[in-house]
Amino acid sequence: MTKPNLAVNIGGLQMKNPVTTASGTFGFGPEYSPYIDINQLGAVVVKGTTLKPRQGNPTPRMVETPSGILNSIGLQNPGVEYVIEHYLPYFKTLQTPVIVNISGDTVEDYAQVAEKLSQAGGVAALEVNISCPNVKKGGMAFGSDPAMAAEVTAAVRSATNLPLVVKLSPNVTDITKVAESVTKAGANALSLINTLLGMAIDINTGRPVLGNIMGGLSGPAVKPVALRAVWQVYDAVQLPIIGMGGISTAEDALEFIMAGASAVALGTANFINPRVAVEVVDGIEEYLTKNGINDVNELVGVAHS
Amino acid sequence: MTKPNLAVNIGGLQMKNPVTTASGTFGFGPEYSPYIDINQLGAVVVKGTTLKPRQGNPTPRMVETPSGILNSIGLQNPGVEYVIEHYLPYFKTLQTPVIVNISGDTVEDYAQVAEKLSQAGGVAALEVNISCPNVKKGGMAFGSDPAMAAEVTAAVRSATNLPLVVKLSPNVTDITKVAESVTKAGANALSLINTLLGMAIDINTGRPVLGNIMGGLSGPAVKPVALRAVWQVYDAVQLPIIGMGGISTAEDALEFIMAGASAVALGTANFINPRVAVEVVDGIEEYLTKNGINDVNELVGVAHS
Amino acid sequence: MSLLINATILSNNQLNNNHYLMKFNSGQLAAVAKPGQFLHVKCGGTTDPLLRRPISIHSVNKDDGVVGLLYRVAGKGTKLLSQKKPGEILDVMGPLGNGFTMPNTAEKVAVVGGGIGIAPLYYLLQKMTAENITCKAYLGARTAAELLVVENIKKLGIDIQLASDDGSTGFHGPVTELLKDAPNIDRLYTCGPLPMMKAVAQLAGERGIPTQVSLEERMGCGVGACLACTCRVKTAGDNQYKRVCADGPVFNAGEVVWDD
Amino acid sequence: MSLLINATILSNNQLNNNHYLMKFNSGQLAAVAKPGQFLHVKCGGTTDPLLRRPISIHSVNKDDGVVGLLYRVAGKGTKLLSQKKPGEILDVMGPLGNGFTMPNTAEKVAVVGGGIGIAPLYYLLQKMTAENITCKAYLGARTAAELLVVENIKKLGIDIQLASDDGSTGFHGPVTELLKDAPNIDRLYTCGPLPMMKAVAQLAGERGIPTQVSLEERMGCGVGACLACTCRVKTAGDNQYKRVCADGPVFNAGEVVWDD
Ligand SMILES: Cc1cc2nc3c(=O)[nH]c(=O)nc-3n(C[C@H](O)[C@H](O)[C@H](O)COP(=O)(O)OP(=O)(O)OC[C@H]3O[C@@H](n4cnc5c(N)ncnc54)[C@H](O)[C@@H]3O)c2cc1C
Ligand SMILES: Cc1cc2nc3c(=O)[nH]c(=O)nc-3n(C[C@H](O)[C@H](O)[C@H](O)COP(=O)(O)OP(=O)(O)OC[C@H]3O[C@@H](n4cnc5c(N)ncnc54)[C@H](O)[C@@H]3O)c2cc1C
Ligand SMILES: Cc1cc2nc3c(=O)[nH]c(=O)nc-3n(C[C@H](O)[C@H](O)[C@H](O)COP(=O)(O)O)c2cc1C
Ligand SMILES: Cc1cc2nc3c(=O)[nH]c(=O)nc-3n(C[C@H](O)[C@H](O)[C@H](O)COP(=O)(O)O)c2cc1C
Ligand code: FES
Ligand code: FES
Repeated sequence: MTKPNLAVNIGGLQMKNPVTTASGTFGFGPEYSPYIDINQLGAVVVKGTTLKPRQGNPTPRMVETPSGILNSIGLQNPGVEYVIEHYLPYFKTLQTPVIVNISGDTVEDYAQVAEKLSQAGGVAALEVNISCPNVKKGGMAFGSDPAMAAEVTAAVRSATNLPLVVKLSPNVTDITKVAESVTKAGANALSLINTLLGMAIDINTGRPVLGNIMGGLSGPAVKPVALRAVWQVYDAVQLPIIGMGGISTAEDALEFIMAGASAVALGTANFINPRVAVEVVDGIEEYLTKNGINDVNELVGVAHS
Repeated sequence: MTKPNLAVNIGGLQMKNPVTTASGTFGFGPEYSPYIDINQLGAVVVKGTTLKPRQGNPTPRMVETPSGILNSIGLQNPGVEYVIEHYLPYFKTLQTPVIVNISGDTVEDYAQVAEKLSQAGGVAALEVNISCPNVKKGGMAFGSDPAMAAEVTAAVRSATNLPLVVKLSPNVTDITKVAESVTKAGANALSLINTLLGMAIDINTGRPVLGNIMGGLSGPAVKPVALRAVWQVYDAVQLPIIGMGGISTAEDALEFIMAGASAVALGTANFINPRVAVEVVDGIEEYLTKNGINDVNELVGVAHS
Repeated sequence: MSLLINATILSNNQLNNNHYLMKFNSGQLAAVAKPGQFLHVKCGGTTDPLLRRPISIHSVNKDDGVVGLLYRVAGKGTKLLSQKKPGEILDVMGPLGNGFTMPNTAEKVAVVGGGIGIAPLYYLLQKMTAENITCKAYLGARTAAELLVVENIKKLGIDIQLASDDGSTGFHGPVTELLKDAPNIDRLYTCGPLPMMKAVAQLAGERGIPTQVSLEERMGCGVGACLACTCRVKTAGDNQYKRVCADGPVFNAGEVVWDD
Repeated sequence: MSLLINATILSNNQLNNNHYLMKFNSGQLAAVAKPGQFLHVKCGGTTDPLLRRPISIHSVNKDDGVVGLLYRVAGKGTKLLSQKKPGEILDVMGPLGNGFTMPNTAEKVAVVGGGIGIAPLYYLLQKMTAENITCKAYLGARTAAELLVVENIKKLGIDIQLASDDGSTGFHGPVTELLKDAPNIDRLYTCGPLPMMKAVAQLAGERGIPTQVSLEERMGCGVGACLACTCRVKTAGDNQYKRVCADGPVFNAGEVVWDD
């Protein structure tokens, strides 16, 4: 039998296979390169980048929960200028497309970061993070209101010709409303889910564990919620979906694909197994071969039928 | 040292300690009585009861997820008449108050169930479930809209003089809005959280695992989300809170109390350890004694200070 | 009576590729357990896997207070169970469920087991042998290696008929074929894959043989409280959901709605 | 060079109530690991606990390719670690972090360890002894039983000063008191509770002794990708967050913002 096709197209971004990394869990790439051949991934999504450098939130910034973690990094990053100067040259050496995740305090911030990155070249697509629960301004505030989500999307849309992936928050009553709204505003693809808003308390101190009180929940614990979100959004809009949230095996990835995701991202799982993303690529291929499926795209959304 | 006070008052319902059971996980009481002395609990909350008997959803109705379970029982119950006839006599033999969880397809349903139960006597309080994700009509549809949540609450309020606990859904953009709304409508206490909407897919069949496609996520996986919800609602309204969602140890319970819960409920944890509720009572008492705290009420919400 | 017990594991032996036989000590359980009942077993020590796993009571030795479990490694719960070592503690709830209705001593009984379905039937055979009831065992599996505890059943003095899907031992085909020609059966008990039990139920229906089947469903509580494990049974009016854990796992074959 | 290794556990010995010394086989790791570096260790086999746990490289025997970990059972991860048996596989990532800057051979070195803080210092002592560097060890703990691997350090020929909070052995009080009167120290290395390291840093600052400390933070990735493990360090302008895993865990005492 010939090898099954793994290539997917995510709103104009061609990926050789449907596996990428979730922003914020894979640094800018070099951090994991001792462990994994990044070029074997369909794409790599790098850390959330903002107009100005950000210090992030006070520590502790992470705490483990049952089958999950809470993080409150708060978008610490060196700012877009630094990323362009120091990481773009590295991105250009990769044989896999790089998607930069962008964030801002204001709509203009987003647009400016998008513009700077597009002009610099070497970036294959932008992921617009309107769903970070760890910042006071911007982030989730944009993502939980369909109108504001559309505003951010439209502003970035005017600032760039790059494929635009808009990243949705699960912390909403109806995720399909936001999905529909950003679709109309010019998104080329959607990624979901960002983290669930959560917290933990240290009963010895009687205080919240995280320096920032609340944080974002990720990891296997959230998989059922993420899968449901993908299922709902697949029914609501036509855009390709990058599914994520608790994926740590090829089986998990296949669940997301069957629910409607055209690609998947590995986040928290990288921390436990730094080679997981490539193992998921291999596992998907194996499944296709075993089940005589020629093209991964045939699996997308099959669970709806 | 004298024994610390464990008694709490939940909107008019006096409980000898702050530990109760989560509706739907403890049947009507007798199911667990071979394992646990129900009279040692602060209260017992029984299965969701509706006006007419309900068959519930097709099977499978439960699937395990990392540190959690998805259920789609769909409020199977014998109906309020049967409960009054067959379980009330049993409730009356207990030395602990019984809270009946009520549900309905329409606002009138809720009111009628409430009225019938109040007239029958032997029920200490009602918990109004406007947050069940597993039924097509009513349930979560009421709980995710502040106005409809208020409408249900007001209707039940007029139908009964019993203390009214309104149970909130975490599947909303801002849980404090619903909390405020049902507070104004006459709730005496709030309970949270009900389950998170989620799903699972069987990659061997390519179909959703649950007969009802989606289900409600509960268990340790959701604890961070539940704790965050309690924290937010404590800041927003004055009503006492029954906290639940993933509690399986006294330490977990203490986190909820410190976040603002005046009482806690054990749900999924009963399935793993049928004695857990009493062990949590003991663990809370031990913690108070060890830390020289005279009254559990002193701990409520301390993490906010 | 139902118990929550920390029992000490005596042995946990691998029978083949993925089947194990565990024995543990519990005089209390041994004293009260009935054939067809099951235990709700805690397989791990963390929140993943979270739930207990239902496992049938496979054998009981009242004198020594020893209880046996026969299980197949199906996923992560049973995998963890298989890693437990003698001397370690097993946390079990039970005995749960209703168990088989015992036959009259004069009846001629046959049990039909498919694969791991032999697990609860063995204890039933133990009990019937002790009461001098005449019984035969019809056992099927995919292949010879998966015909479990055959030697142990022989030791009870039971007459055994074997079948295998691949013909590696006994009759080449479904075990239910053997049953077709079997004379003189007053009562049947069966446990195994759903299609097999369905075939047995149909055959028994045609011949008017009272038959009990042991069903499986995904379980939460195991005690009847959560309503997760329901199956549909025929009732006077509508078909109704019954709880496999508390109303079963043993049902009369005639009640079960097979086409669910 | 960083590795992802399935190493075979050789031994896992309980030293006291809640401290263990584990040895495993990895020639590759032994060849490249530097004192002060750590491993990111997978303690369980399920999603609970989820994350790896950072554990310092405690000892290295290059000839035999044996690496040692000294650890305290603090919670569920280290509890699972303590249950592992010789022959089982340990999944480790590493070596991670920057490690200690080695002293010049002429320098007189002192290490100051508090409790489990001796873990990374022992490998440093091994290395310095091998290079004939003169070093002393100041070791403190709450009580005599918690002064770890003292005999092993003695075997290296190191001069040891002991202190205990409860006076059960050595000096009765904080180990930093012993340091106050210690003459002739050209370079200091310390690992232990934050207040202890802070006291050492202050003392070293006053006396102008170059000092390195090994910090701890809750970690996610361990490789610098997630920015969970940051600590604040003094920089030209603002104080900045640095990553304990990738920029540390060893920092110059003077850089660290202690009052964070
Ligand atoms: C009353 C009763 C008695 C039983 N007695 C025995 C026994 O004596 N010996 C024995 O080996 N097994 C017995 N079983 C089956 C046993 O409970 C399951 O094999 C076990 O729970 C699987 O757990 P796991 O963690 O190993 O696998 P999991 O990881 O939970 O599951 C493995 C695979 O099986 C699927 N699965 C799990 N449970 C079910 C289900 N109920 N229905 C359909 N698919 C399912 C999962 O989706 C997964 O694909 C019994 C079951 C019941 C209900
Ligand atoms: C670079 C580095 C090297 C280390 N080397 C060693 C070593 O050689 N030997 C050794 O025994 N330990 C070492 N540690 C500490 C070790 O990593 C922790 O003790 C371990 O992760 C605890 O895991 P656990 O699952 O057992 O406990 P958990 O259940 O995770 O935690 C137990 C308790 O400690 C708290 N806690 C956990 N992590 C932290 C933290 N970072 N800061 C504050 N509180 C926390 C938890 O909230 C909980 O109350 C090192 C840590 C770092 C960062
Ligand atoms: C430590 C950490 C940092 C993250 N940073 C970002 C970020 O900068 N931008 C973003 O859009 N999402 C960020 N996320 C969210 C992830 O990209 C992903 O949406 C989420 O973790 C769910 O996937 P997972 O369960 O596989 O981790 C972060 C997550 C973690 C755990
Ligand atoms: C099997 C099952 C059935 C439930 N049935 C009900 C119900 O009838 N009414 C209700 O308000 N909540 C119901 N719930 C939700 C629980 O009461 C509780 O809010 C939720 O499970 C979170 O708590 P836990 O994580 O401790 O289980 C049910 C939960 C489970 C797992
Ligand atoms: S498993 Fe809960 S009712 Fe059967
Ligand atoms: S643990 Fe991820 S950056 Fe240090």
